[in-house]
Amino acid sequence: MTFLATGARGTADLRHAYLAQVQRRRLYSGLLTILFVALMVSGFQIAQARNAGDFLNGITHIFDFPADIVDEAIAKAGNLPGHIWDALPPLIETINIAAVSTLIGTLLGGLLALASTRGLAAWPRLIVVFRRLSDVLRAVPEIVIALVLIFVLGAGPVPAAIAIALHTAGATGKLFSEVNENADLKPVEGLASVGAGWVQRMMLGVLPQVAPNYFSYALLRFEINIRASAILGFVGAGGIGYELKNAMTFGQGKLDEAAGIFIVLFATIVIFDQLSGVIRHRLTYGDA
Amino acid sequence: QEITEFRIGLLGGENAQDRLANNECLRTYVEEALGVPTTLFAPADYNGVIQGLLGGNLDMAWLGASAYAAVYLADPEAVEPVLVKTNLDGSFSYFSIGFARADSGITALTDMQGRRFGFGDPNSTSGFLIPSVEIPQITGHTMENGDYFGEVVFTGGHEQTIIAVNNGSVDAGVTWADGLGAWEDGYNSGALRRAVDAGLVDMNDLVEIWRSRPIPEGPVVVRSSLPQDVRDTVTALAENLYATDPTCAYGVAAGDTAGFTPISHEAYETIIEVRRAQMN
Amino acid sequence: MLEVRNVSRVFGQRTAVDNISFRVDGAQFIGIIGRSGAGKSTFLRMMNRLTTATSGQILVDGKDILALNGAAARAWQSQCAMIFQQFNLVPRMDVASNVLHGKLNSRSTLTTIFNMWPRADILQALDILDRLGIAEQAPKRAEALSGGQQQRVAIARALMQDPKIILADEPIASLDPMNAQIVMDTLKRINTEDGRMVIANLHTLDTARRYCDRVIGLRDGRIVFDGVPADLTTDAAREIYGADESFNEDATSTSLPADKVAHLHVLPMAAQ
Amino acid sequence: MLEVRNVSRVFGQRTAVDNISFRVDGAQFIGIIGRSGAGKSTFLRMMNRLTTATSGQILVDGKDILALNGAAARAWQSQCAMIFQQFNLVPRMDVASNVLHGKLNSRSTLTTIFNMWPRADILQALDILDRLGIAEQAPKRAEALSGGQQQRVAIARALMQDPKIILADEPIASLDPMNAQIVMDTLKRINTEDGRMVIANLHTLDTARRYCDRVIGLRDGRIVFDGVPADLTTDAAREIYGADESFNEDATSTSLPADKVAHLHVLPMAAQ
Amino acid sequence: MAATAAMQSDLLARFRGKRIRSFALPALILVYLTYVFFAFDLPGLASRARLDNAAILMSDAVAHKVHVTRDNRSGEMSVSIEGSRRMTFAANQRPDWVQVDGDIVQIDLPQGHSVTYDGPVVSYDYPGYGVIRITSDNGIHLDLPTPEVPDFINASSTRVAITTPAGRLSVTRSRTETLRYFPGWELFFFDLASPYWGMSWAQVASTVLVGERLDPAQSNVSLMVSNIWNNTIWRHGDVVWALGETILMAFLGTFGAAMIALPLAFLAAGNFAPSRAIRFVMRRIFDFVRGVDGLIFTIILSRAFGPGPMTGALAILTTDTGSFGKLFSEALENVDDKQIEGIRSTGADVVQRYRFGVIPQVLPVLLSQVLYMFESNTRSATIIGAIVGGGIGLLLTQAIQTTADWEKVTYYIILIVLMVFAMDALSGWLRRRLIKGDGSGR
Ligand SMILES: Nc1ncnc2c1ncn2[C@@H]1O[C@H](COP(=O)(O)OP(=O)(O)OP(=O)(O)O)[C@@H](O)[C@H]1O
Ligand SMILES: Nc1ncnc2c1ncn2[C@@H]1O[C@H](COP(=O)(O)OP(=O)(O)OP(=O)(O)O)[C@@H](O)[C@H]1O
Ligand SMILES: [Mg+2]
Ligand SMILES: [Mg+2]
Repeated sequence: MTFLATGARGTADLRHAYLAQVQRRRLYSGLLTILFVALMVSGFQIAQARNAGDFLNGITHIFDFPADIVDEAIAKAGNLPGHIWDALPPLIETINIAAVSTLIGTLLGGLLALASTRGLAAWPRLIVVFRRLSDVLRAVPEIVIALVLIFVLGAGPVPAAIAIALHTAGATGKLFSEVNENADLKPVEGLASVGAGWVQRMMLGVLPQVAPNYFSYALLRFEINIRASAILGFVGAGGIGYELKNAMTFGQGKLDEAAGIFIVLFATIVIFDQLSGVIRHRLTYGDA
Repeated sequence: QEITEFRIGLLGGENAQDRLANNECLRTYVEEALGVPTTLFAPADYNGVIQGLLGGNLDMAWLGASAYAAVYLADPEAVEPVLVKTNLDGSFSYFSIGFARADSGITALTDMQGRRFGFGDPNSTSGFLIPSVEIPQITGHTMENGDYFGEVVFTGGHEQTIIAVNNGSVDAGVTWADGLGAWEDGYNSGALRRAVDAGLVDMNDLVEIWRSRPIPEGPVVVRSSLPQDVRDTVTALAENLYATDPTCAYGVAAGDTAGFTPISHEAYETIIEVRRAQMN
Repeated sequence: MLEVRNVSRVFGQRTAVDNISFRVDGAQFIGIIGRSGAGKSTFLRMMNRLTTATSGQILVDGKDILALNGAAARAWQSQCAMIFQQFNLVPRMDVASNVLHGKLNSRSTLTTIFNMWPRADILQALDILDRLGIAEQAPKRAEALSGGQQQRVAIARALMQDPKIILADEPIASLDPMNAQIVMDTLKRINTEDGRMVIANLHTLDTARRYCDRVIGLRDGRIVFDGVPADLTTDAAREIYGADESFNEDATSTSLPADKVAHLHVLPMAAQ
Repeated sequence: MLEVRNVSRVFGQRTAVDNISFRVDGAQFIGIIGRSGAGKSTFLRMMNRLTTATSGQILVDGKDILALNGAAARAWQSQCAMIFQQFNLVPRMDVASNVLHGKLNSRSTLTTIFNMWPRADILQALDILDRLGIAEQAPKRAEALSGGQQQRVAIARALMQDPKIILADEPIASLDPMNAQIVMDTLKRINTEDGRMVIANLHTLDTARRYCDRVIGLRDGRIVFDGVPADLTTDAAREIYGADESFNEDATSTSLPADKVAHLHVLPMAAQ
Repeated sequence: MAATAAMQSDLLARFRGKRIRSFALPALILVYLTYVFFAFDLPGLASRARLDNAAILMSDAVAHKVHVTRDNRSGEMSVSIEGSRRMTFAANQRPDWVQVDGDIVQIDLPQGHSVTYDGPVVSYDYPGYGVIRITSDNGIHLDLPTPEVPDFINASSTRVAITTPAGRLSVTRSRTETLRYFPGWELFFFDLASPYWGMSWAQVASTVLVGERLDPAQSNVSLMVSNIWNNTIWRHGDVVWALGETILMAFLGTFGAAMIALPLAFLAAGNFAPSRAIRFVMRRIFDFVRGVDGLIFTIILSRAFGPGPMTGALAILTTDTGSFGKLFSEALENVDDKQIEGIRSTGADVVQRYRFGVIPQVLPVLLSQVLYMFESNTRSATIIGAIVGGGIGLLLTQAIQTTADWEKVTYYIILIVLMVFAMDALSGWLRRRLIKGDGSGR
């Protein structure tokens, strides 16, 4: 090509630098790839070795159990409406667990967030403490708190609600404080200048700004918490998860019941998912 | 036909770590005898072991009678009972014990009308299956909520039932015990005894309100599709365990035992019928 | 009435306000001028207790308001209204509520956060808005208003406080010339009609000359000028702004003729 | 060399390009001008096979490139480089990698997706960047560059393709005047030094006049002007742009003198 | 004044509305909470709550008890930690507060309390109250210094239990047992079989550094490490493995799901899907898989794969494929077409187009989603492990449900929290490293 002759000499350093960079990058990305592949492969082998069943053998039987459920549900299709009807009261309990824990959790989370946001905190010195507190609440799996509380309070919805509420408080505490950090401080200062107290500044200056975001996150949390409360039912915390577990573990003979409960649970999850998705979409894009 | 590994399933009742620890000696013996890597699995509940056996992913397990019935009903070809644990007195049965708090005033099942009753695990023989059949014969009503009992719940396991009764979360519940020894000790073995030993309950606070007919101990089962020589080897090993290593046998059997004796499917036919009757 | 005694404020290494003292008797319109960073905002914020002073006293009717704490400090804030360059309204709330915020200090927390304003307060807010010519905006959200209207809402909030002193921190810096004039006229009216003292930080000399009874010039936190606007010669301005010979007063003027804007906007073109 | 025969493109109801035909011999610099929506982009995109034509033929050295499919069509794309108004680089990748993308068609898929470019290709990319005066930017991410630099990277990518024809769709519409000039000069240099045909959609008449050997005017998808820039009178422009008497050529000019910008910015002042 | 009456009444009406609205929400919440208060039977719960259980839990979490047991039938004595066979002191290891002299056993408790077993007679010396004498020949006979039975004694004709701040004594016909509490976790490093048992840290250090070989087969260090690792009580080796299994489930599940979801997400993204029908079907599949929780997959998969960590990993993988499919396809729908077109105009084929036009754009988004999920999946893996029978979750739930080992529960909880913290930190660090740094756009 005609232009290749130009300027080749003056840029020798540049070339070397760039070629070296390419080499280095290839090396890094090669190493990273090898490391990742090695982790995946060896991880899989360890999991395979420590598992009772074999992967290749199991994959061919993957639909055995679902097939049993479907067979039995079809064979006793007449029972299904009854099972679905019976599943409604525990379903309401599950939804109540989720709703209460979302409500209380987000309220606590809101307070935690206020206490851990610079510029808003009533006690700025304790910000670090409250941040750590949110982290810890977030890190402890719900099942841990739920099981301990079941021991003290007995089985039922309350331990689950408390466990999920605490986890929600931690999670929303972090999210909300991120929202708070983006809040405009000018209105707060405006309110401070008229002699408003801390509560007034927060309720009138901050809350109106952050409320839509809070609400959107709370809805997302509610969606997650419905699942969480269903899961905690598996360890004795009541609700529909408890019914599902009992039917499922009894196995053959009650699989039609399991199918009925499962249909109810699944429909609920999907309905709340879609609903909250629509509302959240409207909150973020709708009235802006 | 060759096997490349041997997998033993352990039923709940103790925490997973202790189960693994108590059966470690058995694992070593089996590994030596078969010459293949042997692993212990401690699923969280009865169902984990049942599914493992049904899926062909466990080769051997010690089941409860009801859990064996569950496997048999789902797939009669899956496993075969070979041994059963015998008590010191030579029997191989135990009891489902109904109990309540002493200060509740409840002394018999007839005092339980309209109150809360607690089962354990749905796959437990003494914690669900047998009482669910025998108790209605006494009360004359089904176990449905509100029919005789105000509410019937599953607590999830024997330990949870004891705590629930002691707490008052349920008014009465059922759990297992060998029925030997004294009530005040929580009998010689069983869930009550363990709770007493752990300092969780004081037997003075509890009363027995019902006792089932003797329930056969669950069988040790092996997977039917294993090669015959493998089955023979492990069966012989378990059968002789008490003679060769009593300490190990104590751990494996979770208490004092006279050893394991051979048993066959026929011993469980009644239980299987009972379980079949529980299916809807 | 107002006496400022040796007030200073230090931020880390930097002395933002350096030992200033002056005295005001009667309801004057005071302008504070000075370069960016001269300490104007810091001084006003100290008066309103938004920033704490490092040392010194500010005596109002003989009482040192810098020594007040807690509820007493907030009570003082309610007597000394502040108007900000960026209005500092609650944008998502309606105009009337924003004005009512002027009464936050004198009403209980619980009633205010549940919108339980006394009927008299609501009517008063509406009257004040009416006086400032924006009564019909009362139900709208504050963010829906133009800058000039928002600043008038801020003034309405200040009036709602029924303050002795109104502090205004560059109240017209974010406004276009027309709105700037409306806002300054309003402040002047309040000053003369109601007899409230106004202290305003101003960016431009011509505004200061036109509206103030007295002008204080700050430079690097110190008072370098204190006198009537008539004394504000170009030399005095040079002293305040620390400008060299090329200082051109027009560059700070708010009443820009069209051709001046052009210069400013054409400049970035040359950059690549 | 290039012959366009009755090429049309219909989008639903709308005929974006309506039966156009023209012929180019030799490595000319062709400008295509026309109003927004006239079909300029659609035509260039059809040439590069980014958009399929509804009917017609485009013959290049006698071969109808509209009839090509699959690998052959891609091979044609590599011979006919395209430059976009928005540069269309991969912003997160470094400049040299972006230039190397010009070789995607001639290197195997497997080696390229792992970024395993031959050393010679890398050196060539650096040389091309050097020729365009941005060699020192080679290791930077494309997004870190200014618009003018990014467009030069896009040209470098085009050169990497070693194309017969370079298509440029409003290459300077997103650039400020200085960068616009650099980019147009570069294209012109490639046109004359390397002897590659350049077809550029242009927004402004003065650019077309200054750089093109031949100008084609489109209106509503039809050719309404085809001639040398000298023929591009105000009347011809009116014909192309469909403007009425008030048409003022300056309004489309890129080289704005300062006083014109001023008008634009002073306007909002009057609004309240 | 001048504001019109219409304006005034309008504004007053508005404020009335606002007032009602600002009360409505709290009122609604209050009504709902009241409903739940009764639906969850909180009044009943308050009476059922066993705060003494909480006290046991708390004290047991930070303390352990030593059982001094006599079998009244055989007369056999044993001193063991937590009454466990595996923690029974050999006769020469017995603590000095238990003195066995033939048939007489003298047990010293704190605060001057003491217990004496003397044949069938057991006496408890409670300073400030007196000596309680229990005879267990045939039936239990209680002999008190006061006429009333104080409430720290729970007595029946078959069993007597005395619970004092200093310890616990229970007597039945078959067994006499005294419990003494000690702070701390027992045998945490060395069990009773270890030669290091009973040594102070200084002694351990000096043994390891300069001491003679305790076991001729290995050095003292490796003996120490292996003693700790194989501690039969705490089983640190198993616990470390369990933690590893939990992280492994999360790792395999998350990254496996990401690799499967990426190609599928193209089919579900509006701008890449070959047809609307395929897109619709893919979306519904993702929704379904996401809706069925990982836990249910756990149960379904445990038939096919049996207990173990791979089953858990596959359960996580399955649900996350749904979540990632949805997230990824949304990210793909937001890609900038200009970049793809730029690549396409050079004559690149489909694979190259995706590789250079799409991947560099979405990779940072995807990576950050995957890493975020990884962190949250370590928490899920704890729960899933509890069901599937693997990992730290199983150990934890079983320890809680069998209620015997609160100190282990505490230990596991601490480990789990540390693990989640560590994963949180790791994923945060990786997010910062991989997404912000590195100009290659890999
Ligand atoms: N919160 C603060 N922390 C640290 N330094 C500050 C703070 N507020 C103000 N300063 C410093 O104090 C000095 C005076 O600032 P001040 O805002 O009072 O100036 P000003 O005259 O109002 O300027 P402007 O015209 O820019 O508003 C400046 O150097 C500023 O950087
Ligand atoms: N993908 C498409 N689908 C439907 N209509 C299209 C599409 N692309 C272009 N059009 C229509 O075809 C017509 C010609 O568009 P084209 O982009 O070629 O015009 P242009 O001359 O490049 O205009 P501009 O100066 O705005 O880029 C326009 O009416 C446009 O709306
Ligand atoms: Mg300022
Ligand atoms: Mg175009």
